[in-house]
Amino acid sequence: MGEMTFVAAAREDLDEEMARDPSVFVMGQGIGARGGNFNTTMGLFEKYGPERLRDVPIAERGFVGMCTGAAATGTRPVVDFMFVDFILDAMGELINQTAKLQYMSSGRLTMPIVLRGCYGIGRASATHHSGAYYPIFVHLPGFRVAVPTTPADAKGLLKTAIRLEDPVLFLEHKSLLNTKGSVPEGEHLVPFGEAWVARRGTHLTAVAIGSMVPRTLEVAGRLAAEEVSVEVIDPRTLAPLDIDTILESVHRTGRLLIVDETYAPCGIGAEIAAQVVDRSFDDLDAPIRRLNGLHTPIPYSPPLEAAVVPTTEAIAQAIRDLLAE
Amino acid sequence: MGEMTFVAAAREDLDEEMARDPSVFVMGQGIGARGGNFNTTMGLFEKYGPERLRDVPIAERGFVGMCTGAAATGTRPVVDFMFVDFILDAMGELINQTAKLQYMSSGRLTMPIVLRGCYGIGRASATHHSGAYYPIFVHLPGFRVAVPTTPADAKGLLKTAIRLEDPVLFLEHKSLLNTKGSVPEGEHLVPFGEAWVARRGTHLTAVAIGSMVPRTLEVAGRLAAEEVSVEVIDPRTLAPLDIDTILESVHRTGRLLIVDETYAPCGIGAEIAAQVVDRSFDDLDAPIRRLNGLHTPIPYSPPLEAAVVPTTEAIAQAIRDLLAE
Amino acid sequence: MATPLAATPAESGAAESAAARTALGTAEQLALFRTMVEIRRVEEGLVRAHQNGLVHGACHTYVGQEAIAAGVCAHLRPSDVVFSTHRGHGHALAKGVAAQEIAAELFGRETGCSHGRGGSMHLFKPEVGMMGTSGIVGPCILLAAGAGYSFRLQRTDNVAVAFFGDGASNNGAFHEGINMASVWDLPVLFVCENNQYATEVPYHTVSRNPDVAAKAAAYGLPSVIVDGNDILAVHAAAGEAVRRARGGGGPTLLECKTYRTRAHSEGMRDAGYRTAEEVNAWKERCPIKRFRSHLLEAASASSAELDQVEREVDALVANALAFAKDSPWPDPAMVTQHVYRSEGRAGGSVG
Amino acid sequence: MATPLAATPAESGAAESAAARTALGTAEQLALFRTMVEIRRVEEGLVRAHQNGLVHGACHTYVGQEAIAAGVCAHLRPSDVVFSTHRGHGHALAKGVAAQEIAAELFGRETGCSHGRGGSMHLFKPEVGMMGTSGIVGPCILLAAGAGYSFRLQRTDNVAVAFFGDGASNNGAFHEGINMASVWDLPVLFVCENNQYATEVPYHTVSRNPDVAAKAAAYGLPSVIVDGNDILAVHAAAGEAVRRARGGGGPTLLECKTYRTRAHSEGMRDAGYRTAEEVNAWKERCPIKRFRSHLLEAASASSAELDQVEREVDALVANALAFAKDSPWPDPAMVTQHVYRSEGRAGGSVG
Ligand SMILES: Cc1ncc(C[n+]2csc(CCOP(=O)(O)OP(=O)(O)O)c2C)c(N)n1
Ligand SMILES: Cc1ncc(C[n+]2csc(CCOP(=O)(O)OP(=O)(O)O)c2C)c(N)n1
Ligand SMILES: [Mg+2]
Ligand SMILES: [Mg+2]
Repeated sequence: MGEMTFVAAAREDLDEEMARDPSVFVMGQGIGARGGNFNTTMGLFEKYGPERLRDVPIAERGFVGMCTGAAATGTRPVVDFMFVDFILDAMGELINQTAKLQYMSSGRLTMPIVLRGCYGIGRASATHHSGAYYPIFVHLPGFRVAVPTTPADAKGLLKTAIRLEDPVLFLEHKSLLNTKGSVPEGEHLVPFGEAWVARRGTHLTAVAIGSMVPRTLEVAGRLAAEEVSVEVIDPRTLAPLDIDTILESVHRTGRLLIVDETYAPCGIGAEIAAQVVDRSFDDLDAPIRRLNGLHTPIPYSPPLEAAVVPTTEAIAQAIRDLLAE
Repeated sequence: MGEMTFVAAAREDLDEEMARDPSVFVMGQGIGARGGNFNTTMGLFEKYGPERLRDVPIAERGFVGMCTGAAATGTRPVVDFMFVDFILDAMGELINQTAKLQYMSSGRLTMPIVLRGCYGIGRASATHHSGAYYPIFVHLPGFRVAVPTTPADAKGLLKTAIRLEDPVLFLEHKSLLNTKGSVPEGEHLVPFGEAWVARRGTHLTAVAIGSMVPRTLEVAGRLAAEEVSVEVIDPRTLAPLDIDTILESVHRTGRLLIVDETYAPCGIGAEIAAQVVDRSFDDLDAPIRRLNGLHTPIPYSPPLEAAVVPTTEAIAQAIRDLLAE
Repeated sequence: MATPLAATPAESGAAESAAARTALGTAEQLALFRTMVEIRRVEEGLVRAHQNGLVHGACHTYVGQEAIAAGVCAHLRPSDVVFSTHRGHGHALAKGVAAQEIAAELFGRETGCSHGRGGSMHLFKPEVGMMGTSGIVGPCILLAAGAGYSFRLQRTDNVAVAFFGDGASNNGAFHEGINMASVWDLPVLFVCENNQYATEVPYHTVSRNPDVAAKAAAYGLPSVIVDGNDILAVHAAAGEAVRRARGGGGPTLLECKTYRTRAHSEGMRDAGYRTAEEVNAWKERCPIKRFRSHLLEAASASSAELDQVEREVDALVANALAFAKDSPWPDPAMVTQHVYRSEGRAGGSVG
Repeated sequence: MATPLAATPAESGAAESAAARTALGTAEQLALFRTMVEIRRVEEGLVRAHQNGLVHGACHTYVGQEAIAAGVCAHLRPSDVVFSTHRGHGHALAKGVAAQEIAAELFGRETGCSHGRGGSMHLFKPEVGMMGTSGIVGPCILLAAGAGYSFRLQRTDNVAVAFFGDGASNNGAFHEGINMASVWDLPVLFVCENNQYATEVPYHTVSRNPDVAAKAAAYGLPSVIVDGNDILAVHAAAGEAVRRARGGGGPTLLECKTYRTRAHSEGMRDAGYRTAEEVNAWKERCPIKRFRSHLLEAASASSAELDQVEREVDALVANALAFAKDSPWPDPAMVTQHVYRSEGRAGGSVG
């Protein structure tokens, strides 16, 4: 167990996988000698050279299509988008080729491709560098989606992602990159589809995603002083989604809040709410609530930016309101 | 009131709007002299010429970006995608430019653009020609989404869409194009955000989208014989969504089923369920159920294709099951 | 990394073609003839089946363009890969997919090469290097470039081929994919089948430069223009390009000037955007007819030998269609199989 | 629709430039000088503000490239439109956005040209034809082409300009947008500022053809290469292109060879990928320094006059920064305003 940052943990993992399997390679802008805009590949170019750490032109659609062709022919690409927003120019390839080639070929082709990118609101990155997009990839068939929040999960989920034969969207929240935590050394694999119960509680279940996990944990800690016991669940992967852990929790608490930085409409909170009201209707003692980022392009100015994501105050208030129902 | 097909109603509307406003123009493949792959512009080229009915190269990203620039400078483009699947190559432009320019310019630019396309499963069109994608556009801020199901609504909603200053995704289900209905002549505007209660009922509320509207109505008609009274609601627009009409209905029936051809996860049914369980928890007498297309790329072979969309049998069964809860 | 720009298109092609014309043996020539005839007959069979409602959805035939698939794929091994388009039956056949598997696929049957999941526009048979046709215009260019990248990483001498139309050349995928293949010297052959129309749109109305091959100069890779209705010319130019790619010399853009003599898609109108004279003139330039004449003139084959090939192909195609018609439908219960490789709680124990 | 292909790049540019060099009056030359100095000084002020934490997020300066924005925008009317990139401060200033509105925007204040919603990469001021800079590489090319389409429909003689980098030229947007602008003769000027790097990536490693302008041949539109650090050369070439566009003669691709002498973005490292010698050599070719020498040598202006311009600009920039710092923050309560034009139940009564 070493103490390291989120980004270092993911990088150690990538290094181990590249050492283990020569068919793993990375494509992205600035991921070669530069080591990645977010240091995601720092030091790897020197070890693995330009063919396996391939700096690419500004042609997102092009290199995503290429990595799809590469994955279909036996290599294991990791596409590093830097800001995940740049994935949008490649949606056609991703939806119609990457996500469908396994199905269309009746499983004779596999698609071991990892789409990694840094996401989320913060740092006044403004509207073209603050998106998340995971509800879209959960909606569409063919993708796996991982949103780790701790260094250990960053490592363990990236390792699983690289070894899976399915396309994985692997998202790293910018605000978490430099947070530290203990990380198991060597072979550490976290399976997809197993939520992490980040805090046990009895009065209310709060499912939090990405940057909202530390924020919700902070609120839960604070509310404990008021004798309010909140269970906090970090799903870790959104596709597959470990709904069982959520249902089991709601069975005990009777109340559910979902806290998510991305947009509410047709978002991941909607999906969780819909599954719970369908499958655990009798367990519910109150309405299901969602707290989301406001439905707007992300503004630049720090006070505006702060206003669009759920704050600790808003989370605490939502919990109190829901307990009063 | 004339009797006409869905596609003819929409075409009449486009014709009227092009005659009324010289800044309205259409870009698309085969929408010039050919009159549109789905006859969406038949006869208009002769009236309005090649500048206003512009056949374009196979460069979806390019012409969507161009239409966005055109809309920002005072004209009113209608992009005709033929199959709406082809919109995917333009997602980067749509999400980061089309949907955001009004906000980023603080309302000094407007974005009167209509993105129209034929969608949906049927006719063995296979996986690249059967998608719908509307949950994605509902999720993201900046878009309006219309899914008319009758000829009258096709006309009335397209007219509103063309006159709005906001980007509108206007979707026409392939299976509805040649269905007939009566259509008010001349100036017929249907506002966005007003659901149509297609059938009154008291036992259960069924919200149906697109191709599922006639199918659900058929089931409701059949179940009436069994003394089961189903209220069928066609939201007509998904953004804005007329949740009030749905809440009011659930208040009376206590039971809600959402029937939708597209994928369940983070879909429109999830959004409706999440809003209802939040706002009408005490009205609910049973779980909320969703019936969706299976979570898979759309297969070609007719029996496989038929297996991925909710059938009338499945709808009837879901209603019976929900009434037994 | 700067290298001299491409030679002007066409030159190298013309020279090489003449050389290869003589070099090709009789057996090889008969094989080319057979492939072209097979493509033509399969298409004709599928057209009838489409008219009879046995083929569902859209059906874009390759009639008139047979020399291109035949001439290019003759140079490929099963481990070489082909990525193709909506007009892909010919590529699949030339790459070695059995006629019966293609017919069954278009009939929507379990025995089809995509087990009924694909149809006309989604033909998959990775076992022989047929990596899929696509309903979307453009992606095949990128997928082939990526396969080329894989082959380099794997230190194999496999080659990837993308077939696409003139219409695709105006798409961003062309620009991005060919540029990257060029700067990284990938073993790829980009085959543009310029049949002069994208659906009903004439190429000269959507590009001011009438030669797709000329666009290679922007990317600094070699390009060639050939008469796409001349099987020997296609064969020669493709041979040189495949050799270059296999030998580490990087990609080539091969433009084949050709024409489709049927409607864009079965059941679509075929008037109004081109004249009957134009179509008839191109029917006269039928690649099969021309090659037949050439073989007879050069005394490379007798009329009887060629008739025999045609009879064998006719029998094969008749069998293929019968096989398709008698094949079972796929099982709807299996419809979501293969969406994911890893089901449920994925991973963790993988390795 | 086929027209003769573009003349080889550079020729026309060189000729025209010599002619225009003489034609330009003193007042116009001083105005160009002033614009360049203003861009430089604003950038220097923003750099300091960024170091002091007053500018948030990323900040890409235009230092070294001033001649391009100044030389091109000098030909534009307020009704002409500019679409720009992440490196857009210079374009906004040259197009007529006040320095104080740009400073306030980067400071995140309500008085900024985008009311604090945009920041460095999202500068909007449609009132003067500044239609937005973009954090995404590529779209400006398409948006400008579309504005050109609008202008044609509206029967105005307005012109649209897209500024973009060498990095953008490998993007599909370049291919699709320039092609359509060419086939439809749209009134657009495509200005590629080839500063030879995209972030840290040298252009010659991502394109085998070192000249972006040469790629115009693929699309059949005229192109020119100019020394982007020579304001008079840029001004002359842009003048010809704008006149052609305004007169219905269609688009031009103008490649300006230049260099950014600061890091890609403030706070980023600026070593490892280029040498200090290279940077210094380009600092010697500073467009402002060169133009100052030229004006003095040609006796078009005195040293005192130029110093006076610089002092005026210094005062303006100092004021702009003070204005920005003293400006109020935007009101968080208004944060979702302007997402939609029509609120709630949209339409129906619109008209
Ligand atoms: C991205 C995309 N846009 C539009 C279409 C509709 N479409 C199908 S085939 C075709 C024409 C293709 O022309 P070309 O590439 O020249 O091939 P050809 O049909 O002539 O063989 C079009 C526009 C599509 N399939 N994909
Ligand atoms: C689509 C997209 N991909 C990647 C980026 C990240 N990025 C920002 S600036 C830049 C380099 C741009 O190079 P160039 O176009 O030459 O402009 P320059 O910075 O040299 O002015 C990159 C890769 C982006 N903003 N958008
Ligand atoms: Mg064609
Ligand atoms: Mg650059």
